[in-house]
Amino acid sequence: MRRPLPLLLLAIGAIYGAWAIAHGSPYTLRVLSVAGIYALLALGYLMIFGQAGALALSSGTFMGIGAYAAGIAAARYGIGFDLALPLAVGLPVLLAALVAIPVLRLQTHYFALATLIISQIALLVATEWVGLTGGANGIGGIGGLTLAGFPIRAGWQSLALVWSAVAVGGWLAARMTGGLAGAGFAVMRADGATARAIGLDTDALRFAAFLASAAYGGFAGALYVHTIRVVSPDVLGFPVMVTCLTIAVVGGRRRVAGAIGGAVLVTLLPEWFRALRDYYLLAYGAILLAVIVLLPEGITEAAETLLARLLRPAPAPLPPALPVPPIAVTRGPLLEIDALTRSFGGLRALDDVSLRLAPGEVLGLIGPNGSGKTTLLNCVTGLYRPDAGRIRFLGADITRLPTHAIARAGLARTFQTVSLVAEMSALDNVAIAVEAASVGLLRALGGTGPQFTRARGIARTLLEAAGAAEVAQLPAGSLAYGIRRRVEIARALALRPRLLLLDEPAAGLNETEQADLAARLRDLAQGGLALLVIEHNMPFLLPLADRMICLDHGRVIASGSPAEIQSDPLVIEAYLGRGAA
Amino acid sequence: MLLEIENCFVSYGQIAALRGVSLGVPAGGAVALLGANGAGKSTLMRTIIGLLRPRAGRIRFAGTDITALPAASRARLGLGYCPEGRRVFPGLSIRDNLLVACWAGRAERARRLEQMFTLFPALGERPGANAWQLSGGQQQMLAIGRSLMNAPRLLLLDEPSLGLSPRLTEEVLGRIPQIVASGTAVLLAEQNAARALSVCGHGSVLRLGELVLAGPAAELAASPDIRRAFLGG
Amino acid sequence: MHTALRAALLATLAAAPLAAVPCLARAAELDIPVLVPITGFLAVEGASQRNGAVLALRKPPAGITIKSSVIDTGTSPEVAVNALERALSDGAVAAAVAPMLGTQMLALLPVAEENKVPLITISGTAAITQKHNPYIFRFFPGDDVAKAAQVRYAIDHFKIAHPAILYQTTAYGQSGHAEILARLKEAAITPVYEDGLDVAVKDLAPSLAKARAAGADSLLLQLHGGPTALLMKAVAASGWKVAIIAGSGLTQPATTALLEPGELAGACAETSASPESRETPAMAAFVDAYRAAFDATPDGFALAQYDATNMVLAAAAQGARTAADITKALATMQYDGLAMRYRSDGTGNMAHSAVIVCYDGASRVPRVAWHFDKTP
Amino acid sequence: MDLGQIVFNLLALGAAYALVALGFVLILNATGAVNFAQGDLVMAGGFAAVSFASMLDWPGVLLLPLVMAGLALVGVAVALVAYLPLRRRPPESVFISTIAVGIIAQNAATLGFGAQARAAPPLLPGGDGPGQKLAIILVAAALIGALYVMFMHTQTGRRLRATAQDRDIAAAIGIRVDAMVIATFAVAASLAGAAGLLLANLFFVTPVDGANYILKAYIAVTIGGWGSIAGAVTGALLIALFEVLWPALPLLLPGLDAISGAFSQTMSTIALDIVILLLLMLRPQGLFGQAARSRA
Repeated sequence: MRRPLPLLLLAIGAIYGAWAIAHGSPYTLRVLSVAGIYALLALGYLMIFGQAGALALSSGTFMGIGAYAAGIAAARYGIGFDLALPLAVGLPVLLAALVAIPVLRLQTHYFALATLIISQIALLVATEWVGLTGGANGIGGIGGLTLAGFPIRAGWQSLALVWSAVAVGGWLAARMTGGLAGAGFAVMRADGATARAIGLDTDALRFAAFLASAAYGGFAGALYVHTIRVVSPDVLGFPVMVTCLTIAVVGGRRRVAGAIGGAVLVTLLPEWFRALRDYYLLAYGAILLAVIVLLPEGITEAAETLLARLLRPAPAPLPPALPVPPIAVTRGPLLEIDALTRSFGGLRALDDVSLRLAPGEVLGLIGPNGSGKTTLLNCVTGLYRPDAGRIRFLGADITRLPTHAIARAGLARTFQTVSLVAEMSALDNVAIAVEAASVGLLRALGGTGPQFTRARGIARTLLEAAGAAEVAQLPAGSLAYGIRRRVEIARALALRPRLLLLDEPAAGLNETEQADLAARLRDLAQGGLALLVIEHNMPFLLPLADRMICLDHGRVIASGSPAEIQSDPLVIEAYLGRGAA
Repeated sequence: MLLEIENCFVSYGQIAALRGVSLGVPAGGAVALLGANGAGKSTLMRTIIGLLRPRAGRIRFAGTDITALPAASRARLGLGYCPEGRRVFPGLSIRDNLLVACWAGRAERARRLEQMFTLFPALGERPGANAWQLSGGQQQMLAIGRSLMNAPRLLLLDEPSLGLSPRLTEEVLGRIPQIVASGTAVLLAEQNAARALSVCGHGSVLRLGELVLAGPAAELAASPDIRRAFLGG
Repeated sequence: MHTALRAALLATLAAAPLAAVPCLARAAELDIPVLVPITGFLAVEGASQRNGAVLALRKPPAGITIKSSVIDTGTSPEVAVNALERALSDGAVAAAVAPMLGTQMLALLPVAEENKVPLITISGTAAITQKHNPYIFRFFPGDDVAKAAQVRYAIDHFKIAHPAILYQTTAYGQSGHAEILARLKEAAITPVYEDGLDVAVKDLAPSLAKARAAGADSLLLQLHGGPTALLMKAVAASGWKVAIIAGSGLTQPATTALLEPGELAGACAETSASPESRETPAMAAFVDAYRAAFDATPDGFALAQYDATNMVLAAAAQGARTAADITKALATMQYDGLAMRYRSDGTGNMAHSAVIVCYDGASRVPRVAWHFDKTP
Repeated sequence: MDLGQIVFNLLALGAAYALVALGFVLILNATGAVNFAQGDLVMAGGFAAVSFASMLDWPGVLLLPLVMAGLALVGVAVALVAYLPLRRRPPESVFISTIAVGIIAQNAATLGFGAQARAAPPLLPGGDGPGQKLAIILVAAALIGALYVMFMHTQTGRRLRATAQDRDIAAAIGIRVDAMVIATFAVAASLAGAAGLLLANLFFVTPVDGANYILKAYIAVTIGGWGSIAGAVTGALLIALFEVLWPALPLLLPGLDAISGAFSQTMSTIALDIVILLLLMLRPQGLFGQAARSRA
């Protein structure tokens, strides 16, 4: 096994669980059951916060809604835990789906605020809709857990049921956060624009993670209400969310083991200090502070680092290289841009830009800083929506297509600043682009091991072709700049594109590296791949480009062969400067 | 020597970035620091200003050992730093970006602000504009202006031409002789070797964290080794 | 950084669960844990509950020793259940002093029933004695008693015809609000204005002005202590001369301490008893003992919990030793406490009397204006 | 209750909230971290005012500098304990460390002062009344104004802002970054202290008040535009608007009586929530937030 920590934790957990069942008082068993319920909540939070990287403040609410659904079903209609589960899980998921439409596109703290506000509304509804929810008092007299009609008694039976659910939930979460999906999440967290540009449907991924968090929350809520046997607005309150966040950060925000370990720790911690009487919460606060200051990346990640230092695990072996599937060659115009216009505030970044690109053609795009070159690239790849104009690719209108769909259609790009995921290996950085279309939580549930292995094989071939084979297993962040450029180009080629957009590919490369890059790009163009290259480096660009276009203030001011462009007075005035003439 | 670096070793975790580099910059002189990307130019710059700590070696500035001083103290001793990638304060106005870097009194601050607007007229056009609204070239000038505001005895310029159009590169590098003439020594890290050597009196070449070549700019520009490595000749 | 320290901390965290929960049972004494909210928004009431219970437990009857510990229940049902389970794990509990928060009581009921342990509480929430749970004993007049006293007094004494109701959107407030509405309906009175206030609501002037504009001749309050004081201040500041008949929140010394005596003038409130009014020598002695012990003035909650705990001790004095004995005794005994005579109505309601206290504007200590007894 | 009085109440409440939000946004700008203990610092300010008042029989206006100075020390302690050790960590770590600080503050207050509500002395001797609220508005406005001038037009303010935007470069131009961060915590905490005194006079203080204030500050700062000072003040006033004006609307516009249910206290909260959601839909970067901070 490459990851000894989960096994170690599993062993500790099993020993402790056996001890608790054999010797623990009902109190111990109950506290551990509650810890298990919070573990399930935290597993859901792991999806949206740890993996998708969105600071959601609604997970507590999903748990509360699940609790109310199960609680009302039990108290009003006598429906037991097991029969009410579909409702308790389905209702939060439904709510999450409804809320996601307006809320999920918001960024960082705006998303956090929106989810917080929704939680506040849910709390108000639960408090005020006395007829349904029992108001602030809540609903009591809810029965204990049942399974297939059999009662599950408090104590070890409940503990076993709850922790079986944690085991299944943890296994599912491990699937959804490992393999292709985990790599997809990592790219998305590092940079959303890059993720979309390599064909990842980040919106779908985020949406699925949000729904998954709601499902886990709802399930935890159903268990909660039949364990505590009362449901009240308390379960919808902000303190539950704070607990959930604390578990995630203290445990380790991206690890399944972190969610579970954090839940156990955060639930038990105040109980351990009970002997301190009036001072126990003070002690809890102090210990919480000490833990976060000493282990800021969370206990599991700290333990992992420690274990890695002790055991020094070997990296996974390289998969056998696989051939890259061929690209169909097409004739006719590849890219047609007509009268493209895009403004930011009052500033026209692109003003009536039109251009054509044929298969195998290399088009150089130059212009002063701020003339709209990158904006043009962003419009073509769907990161920006143009205000007017039309973009056709392979004859199809792609003006309004989402970025990931454009990328999957065969239009790849690189960025001005290399945007690889630093902690992921070069190989996986490329492999994820090979299988970007297969990344999804539902697929992840079925297991993506074979696909990932195949993708790694293809990625190995691509890295070899790009001259970066020897660094395949190193974290991308540790690579020299020039090598990172090569990995990034290999990743773009993993999409098997017909057109490659390069934004200042030679920046930061020395002459030797520039020459090497130019040679590789020329080979690609001869193989039928069209290139659109933004570059300030004229000695690099002039011999490479078949044709050039110069932008200034968002308008095309010159277009023609490299020689024509070089002597164009407008280009000299705006861009090259007198000295270069 | 205004700045003396003796046998400096710097590493990132396990990876050695500088391996025993020694280098000097004379008062009032200009030295071009050449080398491929990853050779250690930026690392050396960051070590001199104090954002990185050497594992071994010493740095002396104007006769004082500054190896253990924090960055803020070094800046106040008379080191000006213009980082790679500009890194202007995006939410501060042009004026505030300049003023914040000056430790002189109010009247002197105002005088230097005017000086910068004379040196870079583009900045004086809209001094209230926020830095993030500026184009790349303007930001580069602002970053240089900022590093000059405390009237440093030595200016560290890290890749000022990165990402600039040929015309802007010319404008920015063209200011360097003026700066040197005003009495500020310059250490210039630059990809564009030919252009860098044309504005500096001396040059030093880094390769894989080691200093491999140093000498007067004219000699280096003519050296076949340099021509092969940097000038495409 | 701190690698050794981190390793040590990790090791401690890993080992700590094994060190949790040692339990040693001792049998030769009466175990009466006190489970009350000492933290959170009900901490004031919880402290009164704790003090009342602790004061009583300090003087057990001859031949009986008391084992007792105070466990914080916070305000969530989960923590309350944990607290009770913990107390039960520590030994043979004879009876438990249980929190006044209704939601927590609802969560504790099934645990008490499973473990056959009587809970003695002062929670006013109606629902807790409607579950036919034989282990619940409530020593504070339920809302059906207290709110009946409040509304009756408002009608008889203040001749209200157009009341406005302001209540808290908490368990306490909603439960009392429903009861007030029911009592008003019996008297064929319709409130002209109602508003539910979150405990965090700061500026009460708009609600007050709307009540006034609606033509209210009186304010019936069901607010916690702090908000009651806030409202009294707002009324005084607005210059509105309106009859105020408040809930027991007003009678807490912590509440009146926030107000000038003048701001209290003319206001009345319901409560179970008003110890600081020193109606009887025994009550005066209780107030003095309480002050000496806790450096605070007791309120109706403290007295009720004191009486409740003493009733358990009285049962023990008569020979009850186990939880079953005490449950039976509480269900059948009659006990004369300081505040009133307690006796179960068959569902666990022990208190059937309430008092109305009124403030004269010169002192923060009210006088008892009326004794109300619910006739069965 | 006429419009003037409502606006008066609104401004008094909004001004106090603005001080809370301002302290929050200062730390946010200086460190990029959310200080979840800001609400508890407000609570601590309230209790500081209560305990100073029990020792010195002074009016609030004289206690104010004492409370602010005392809380500045607390702020320094928070920076040293909960922020500086985590300054190179993801911001969520500081969430939790400041949540822990809040738990400590809340329970220390319960142990030290008991759970019951306390009142801070009025700003001006002579008790309540409109004069009191006017004094609160003036004090808060003066503090906000002074802070704005300090922040935008002094060298210290420039250095604070520069530190907030790029720590390394700030150090490289001579700014002692940690000292600036500690100073920011001190200023932010003393603002919380001022708010605590004002709020504890108007609305009392209890140990559990912190959670409410941090929610208000978080909402105000986010809706105003993450990191914007003007936005924080506007956001705070918006919250006060819905807490004070919305429930009073039927008094101003008698035609609304028919739907008076829509103006209950609960509905005013829901109305604010809906407005916030709509605002976020229309301006996903907040009222004063800038859509782009970079240029192609």
